[in-house]
Amino acid sequence: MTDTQMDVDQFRAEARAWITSNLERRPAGADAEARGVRTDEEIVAARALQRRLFDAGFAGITYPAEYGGRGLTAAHERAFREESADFVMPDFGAVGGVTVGPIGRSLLEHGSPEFLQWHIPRILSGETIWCQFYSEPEAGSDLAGIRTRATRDGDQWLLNGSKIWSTGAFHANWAMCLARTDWDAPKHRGLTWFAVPTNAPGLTIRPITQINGTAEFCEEFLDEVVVTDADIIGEVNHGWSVTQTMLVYERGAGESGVSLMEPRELAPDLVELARRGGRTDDPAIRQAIARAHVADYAQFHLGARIAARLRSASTPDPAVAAYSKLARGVYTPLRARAAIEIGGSDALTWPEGDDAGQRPAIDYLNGRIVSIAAGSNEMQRNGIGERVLGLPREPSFDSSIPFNEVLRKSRGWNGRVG
Amino acid sequence: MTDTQMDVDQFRAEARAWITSNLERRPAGADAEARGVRTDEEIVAARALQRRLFDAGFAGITYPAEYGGRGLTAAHERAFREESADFVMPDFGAVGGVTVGPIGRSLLEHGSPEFLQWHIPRILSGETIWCQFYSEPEAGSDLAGIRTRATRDGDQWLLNGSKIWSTGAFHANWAMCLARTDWDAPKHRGLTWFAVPTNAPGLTIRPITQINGTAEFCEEFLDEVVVTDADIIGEVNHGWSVTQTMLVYERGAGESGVSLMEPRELAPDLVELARRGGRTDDPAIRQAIARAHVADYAQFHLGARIAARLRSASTPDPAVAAYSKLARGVYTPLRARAAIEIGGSDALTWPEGDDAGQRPAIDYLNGRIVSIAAGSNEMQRNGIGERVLGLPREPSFDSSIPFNEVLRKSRGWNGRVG
Amino acid sequence: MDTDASADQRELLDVSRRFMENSCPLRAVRDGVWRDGSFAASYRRQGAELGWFSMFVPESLGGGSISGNGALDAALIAYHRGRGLQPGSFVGTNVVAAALAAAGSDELRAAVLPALISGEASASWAATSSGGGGRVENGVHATSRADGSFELHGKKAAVQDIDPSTWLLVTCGTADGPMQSLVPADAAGVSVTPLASLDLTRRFAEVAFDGVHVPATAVVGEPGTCGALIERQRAIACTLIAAEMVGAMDQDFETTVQYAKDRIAFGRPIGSFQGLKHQLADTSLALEMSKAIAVAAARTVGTDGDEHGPQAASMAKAFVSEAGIDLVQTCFQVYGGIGYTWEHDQHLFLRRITMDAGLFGDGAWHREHLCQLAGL
Amino acid sequence: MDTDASADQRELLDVSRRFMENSCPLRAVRDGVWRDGSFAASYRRQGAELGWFSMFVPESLGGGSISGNGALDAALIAYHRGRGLQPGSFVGTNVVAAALAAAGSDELRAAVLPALISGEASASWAATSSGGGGRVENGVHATSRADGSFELHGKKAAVQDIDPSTWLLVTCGTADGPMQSLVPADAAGVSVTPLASLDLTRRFAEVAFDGVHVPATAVVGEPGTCGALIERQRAIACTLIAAEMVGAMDQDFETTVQYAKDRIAFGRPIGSFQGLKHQLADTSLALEMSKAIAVAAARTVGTDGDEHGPQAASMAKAFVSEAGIDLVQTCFQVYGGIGYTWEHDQHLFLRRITMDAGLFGDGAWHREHLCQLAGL
Repeated sequence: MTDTQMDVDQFRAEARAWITSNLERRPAGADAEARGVRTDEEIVAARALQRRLFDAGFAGITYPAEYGGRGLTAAHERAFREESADFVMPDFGAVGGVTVGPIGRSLLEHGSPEFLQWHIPRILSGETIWCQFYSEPEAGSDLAGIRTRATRDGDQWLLNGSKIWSTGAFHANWAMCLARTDWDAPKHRGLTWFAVPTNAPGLTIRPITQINGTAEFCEEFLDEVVVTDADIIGEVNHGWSVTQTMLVYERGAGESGVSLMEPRELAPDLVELARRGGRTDDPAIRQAIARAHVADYAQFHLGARIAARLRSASTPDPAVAAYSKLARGVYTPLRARAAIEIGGSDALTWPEGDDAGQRPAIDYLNGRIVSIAAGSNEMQRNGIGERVLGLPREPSFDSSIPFNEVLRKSRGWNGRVG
Repeated sequence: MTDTQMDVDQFRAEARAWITSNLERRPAGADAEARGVRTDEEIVAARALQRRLFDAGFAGITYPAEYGGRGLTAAHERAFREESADFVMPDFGAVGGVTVGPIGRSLLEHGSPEFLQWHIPRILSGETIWCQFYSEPEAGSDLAGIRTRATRDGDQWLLNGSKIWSTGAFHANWAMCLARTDWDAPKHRGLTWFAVPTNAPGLTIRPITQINGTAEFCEEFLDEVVVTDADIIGEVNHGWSVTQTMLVYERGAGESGVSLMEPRELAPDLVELARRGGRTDDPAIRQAIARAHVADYAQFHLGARIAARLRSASTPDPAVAAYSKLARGVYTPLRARAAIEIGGSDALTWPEGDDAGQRPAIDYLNGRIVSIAAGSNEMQRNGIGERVLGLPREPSFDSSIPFNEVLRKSRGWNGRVG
Repeated sequence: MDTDASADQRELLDVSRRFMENSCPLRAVRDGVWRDGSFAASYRRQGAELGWFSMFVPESLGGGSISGNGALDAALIAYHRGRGLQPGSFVGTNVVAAALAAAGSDELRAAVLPALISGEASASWAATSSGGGGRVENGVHATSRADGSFELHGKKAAVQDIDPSTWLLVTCGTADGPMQSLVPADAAGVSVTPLASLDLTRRFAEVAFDGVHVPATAVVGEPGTCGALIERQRAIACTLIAAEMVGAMDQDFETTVQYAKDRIAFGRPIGSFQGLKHQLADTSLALEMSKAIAVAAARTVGTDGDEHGPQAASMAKAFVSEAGIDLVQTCFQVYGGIGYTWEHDQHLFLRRITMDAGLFGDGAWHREHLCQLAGL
Repeated sequence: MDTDASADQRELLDVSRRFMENSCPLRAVRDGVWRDGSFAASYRRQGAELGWFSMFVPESLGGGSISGNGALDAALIAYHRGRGLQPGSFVGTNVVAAALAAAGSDELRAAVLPALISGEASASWAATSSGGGGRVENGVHATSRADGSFELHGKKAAVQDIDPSTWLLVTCGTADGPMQSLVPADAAGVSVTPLASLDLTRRFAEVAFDGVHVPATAVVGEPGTCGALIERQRAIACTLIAAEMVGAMDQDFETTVQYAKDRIAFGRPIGSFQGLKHQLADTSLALEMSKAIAVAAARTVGTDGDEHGPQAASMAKAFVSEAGIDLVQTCFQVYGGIGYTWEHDQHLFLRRITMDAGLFGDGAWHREHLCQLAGL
């Protein structure tokens, strides 16, 4: 019996034995945060713990064995997760998910064997953390509008430009960086991905303070940063196909925000907020609570319906997943706004240092992230309109002319075509 | 003292004297309907009464004297209106307003002297009523997308095509008809206006039943309808400048829908509706009533503000008038919907023949007219976006290429430009 | 919503769908053939043969459903009824059949259930009072007599599709709380006055009760103890109306999207303009959410022992009622002038969906109701 | 809203505007210079010299306004204050000055009004209780003593900009209905606990009253007879807050429109896409309506003998509160990621406008209030 066919039950028993004798139990009530920033100390601890998993053969359970993984199936991975649910596991915060999710998967699909032999074991052992140098100040929704340039310099490349919204880059050792290598090709056809060490000379990483006061993301400035052909992921000028892989795993991760249980209890957080202000009798407040609850319920069932539709279709259409994203993008800010209205002055002001008290305000400030990041509401509407409903395309002015020309023309935009 | 300088007070006295000894007092409580259809009998009566005004010199008070008008100022006209407010005046319904408003004014500005000498006295004396053959089944918001064609045939023109939304065409003697005379010119540059007698061979006029069950508008079919050069209004292929004149007067007329009095009483019609159903204590109903009232109040003051802005500006920007139109287009359907919700089953069902009872339903069915007709909400949003806010233009695919080509290209639309 | 159907359900649906398309296509709905008594009776009997009125009645009483979840089966049929703006008392008959099965006396069940299931008779729930809203006991009051019978006085508004053979389930107030009874539409003291309505695809009437005598055997829910029964009836009614609305919405939206593809203005199909495209995308989202919530409500209402039915149904009715009116208004805007013409079908959908949104409680009513169900 | 100003008013406005730009530009607001006591005092005195706190006080009491319509003058200044997110108790001081002028004892007027008008002291209306809403007497209760004095117990929430020199107008409940009194912020039994808030441009505090003694001369509106006075205060507060909001909205919207013109994506400025253009046009309509209704409220509130002031102010507050939040949300969406960065000013506007929307009653509260004012 090979490793890949190894029986899930057997694997589960093996995992349970190792876990119970090697890992600490999680304190009761301590939920692992799915997102957010970790301190340097937490990262050090996570690395050490990750190393122990790696040495025991429980890191990268679905990653190929030749690169230090276990080469098993998603079912094995799930079994391990179930068994380890009550134990302290390595927690790198959001950047950890990025490293083994969209980045690790894209590397596996597009990296050369030499590249993978060097990098993947380091990832799985917790030695290296990765981040994405992807979005730019001038390229957000327009993902292919990248302006960071990579220019040939002998047998090296020089990177120049700036990046933004890199999750947890301050903890990362390496970055996957998208740059334009051909300015005369149309926008999607002159892009290349490079692996860049975050300690490279000429690279500056700076945390971005968000409007909620925290810093989860970074911006970067690349000034003549040197990389080599060995750092190329995929092929020169074919970076867009790597991007496609990456987006599939990013969107997959994005879906995890949807609740897994049918929400049957009337919006408990909002009811609690109304109770605190003594406003449960206010008819307008009651309407707002019920409206939010109905939307929660409808969103849950929309998600379930779309998941079923994707599973059952003979040719699944990923465009319909845009419905879940748009629903979250539309309803999340509305719900956050409703909470502010339900809480009244209790939601607008709170005792200094009262974390629970400031929750509605923080949610309100964060409410639009999901309307903007990873494909804005407008992008989802375009996608639904054109790819689900089959409406005629928007005119596109930048998809088939040289990118150089796009930049020039866009500055002189006057809307005249025919 | 010439007629045009004639003192307003003197004119008012003259008018009052004639009115009191020649016109009937209006029965108390009988408001003249500003819009809508009149019966054939009412039209006959209106013609006779108009003739008496004309003979007495009180028709077309601001129209030039050489064409049968009085050649006086708007102040004289207002004085006459004030004096005659309590008397029975000629009432042709909506088509009467169209005849002496947008049509009469456009004719005066663009018609030849011979044309005007023949037509204007007939209009002012009530002998001829006019309608517009303007919108087409395939040209609504796209006002310059006219496809009715006028082709030269010796020294005549042959009109072929179809028109729609002609207010009260069944009562009209003449129509002002827009047709394309050059298919190789860009869309705005190949149009010509013709005067067409409604009894011309080849012309069919058919009333359109609206969703509220009435018929205020008509559609027309033109099959080789013959007109001559003498019927041309303005110049061949320069119809668009006539259109501009016409639109100014149409929009002016459109403004008359705004109430003249600050609405201080809490939406009386909606309160009455709630009372009838015994629902004045329902908090959601109260919210709906107050919301509608606040919107009424804000709309009134928006209108006043915009009027003041148009009056005071050294270079008045008619684009800001789009705000009033958009406000009506947005709030009218919302208010009609609120009434349905406030009335509940009393608004959804009513005793057969109960005119007051069916009012909310009729208003609901009519609620979107103002969102669509005379420039849809979307057109107003474009206008505000580009001409008030100065946002960059939409790409235009049809403004500078031959209209023939526009039609061909639009069928093969694929959105690819650059 | 057919994607939510099992293979068995799909077969049932296909037959029902073909029946509707053949016997009462949209053209016939528009022409009002269903106002004719013999057409209505024949249409009802044929629907009954397809199982339309047995789904909320247990097999022991002569009913039954394909999937074992009668509410889901009925909702799938309701969806197709909505697509075709089908006439007749589908919702009412099923609600009354469910109520009889749950709480009718043996005599009453024996006398009425077979006729409802076979389509010989129809039924309607006389629930709404002037002004509407969801307080179903308002408008009519019952006084009890010494022999256990009752006398009804008052009026119900907007009662749907009454024929002479129709059974009226009258929910009314008493000194001891709400009660219900089953009354023939032609009973002494009942007078039915047809009403005009916004909806052109169904009939509504005002029903006056002037000392109508109700024997004890005709009681369907005793005074003060029938709260749960009424809640159950409302859940069934709201679930099926929501499903009918979703069908009508789906149909209206499909033709509107097609129009946006075909209609040319400014040298482009109008659906290529983001202004319209984004409106249609938002509407499409609301429609997908409406389908999801309507199916969820049907599943829940039809699952034995699941006590969340009233909540699920109220959520579906609240969401779909608002999404429905939003949708027809957006479709109207996309159609422009052509949608304002009598000949165009859009206004039939506009009217029907708006009417449905107001029946058995609108969005605001159900939101308040949800708070009360949650003990808030 | 300057287009609504007369020549005289414009002159006053220009001076005030320059003062704000010089002494407290947005950068200084962001840095929180206004938290410094001496800056706050100096800023207040300079504003006072420009007539900021005299407009609701008649000339006979040392006040006066340029145009004769003090509310309109104040609203025009408030608009510019909003544009620059200006700090300090402008609304509160004016409300309290108006209340004192209308209903203060001679002693109280003599002691307090000159200080308010000259900017030596500020004032704040302690009106809000936990949970907020517009019922201004909630949270604090007064018991009367034999000598005509009162004792206050309870708490007020979200009281704005309290300095040691601040006078608090406390609206509270009594057995005989609401009453009001003026209390120094440093009076015995008053404790002020600073609160964190969504808004980063002003200070808010919880104020506890623990047996605070109020002499009869400090009463500003006797128990049970000060309903109209409170209504008047609310009208002034809502009018000025609405005007401040409109200023902030106008400023935020202008920079957003500029961004939509400058930002390039997909080879075009993003403002050329109908999806954004139509959102901005709708927002612009709501903004123009907000300006119109705010000016209408100010005109009405400032016109002697016009009894429609409370209604006009409630309408303005209801409309602008919702339009304001809509607007900042739309601007956020247009800005995209950059608007989520601390360095960008957008969040300062988002925070301030959202805060204002909740002060002295949100949209829903004022709509219900309008029904009550109409006797419904």
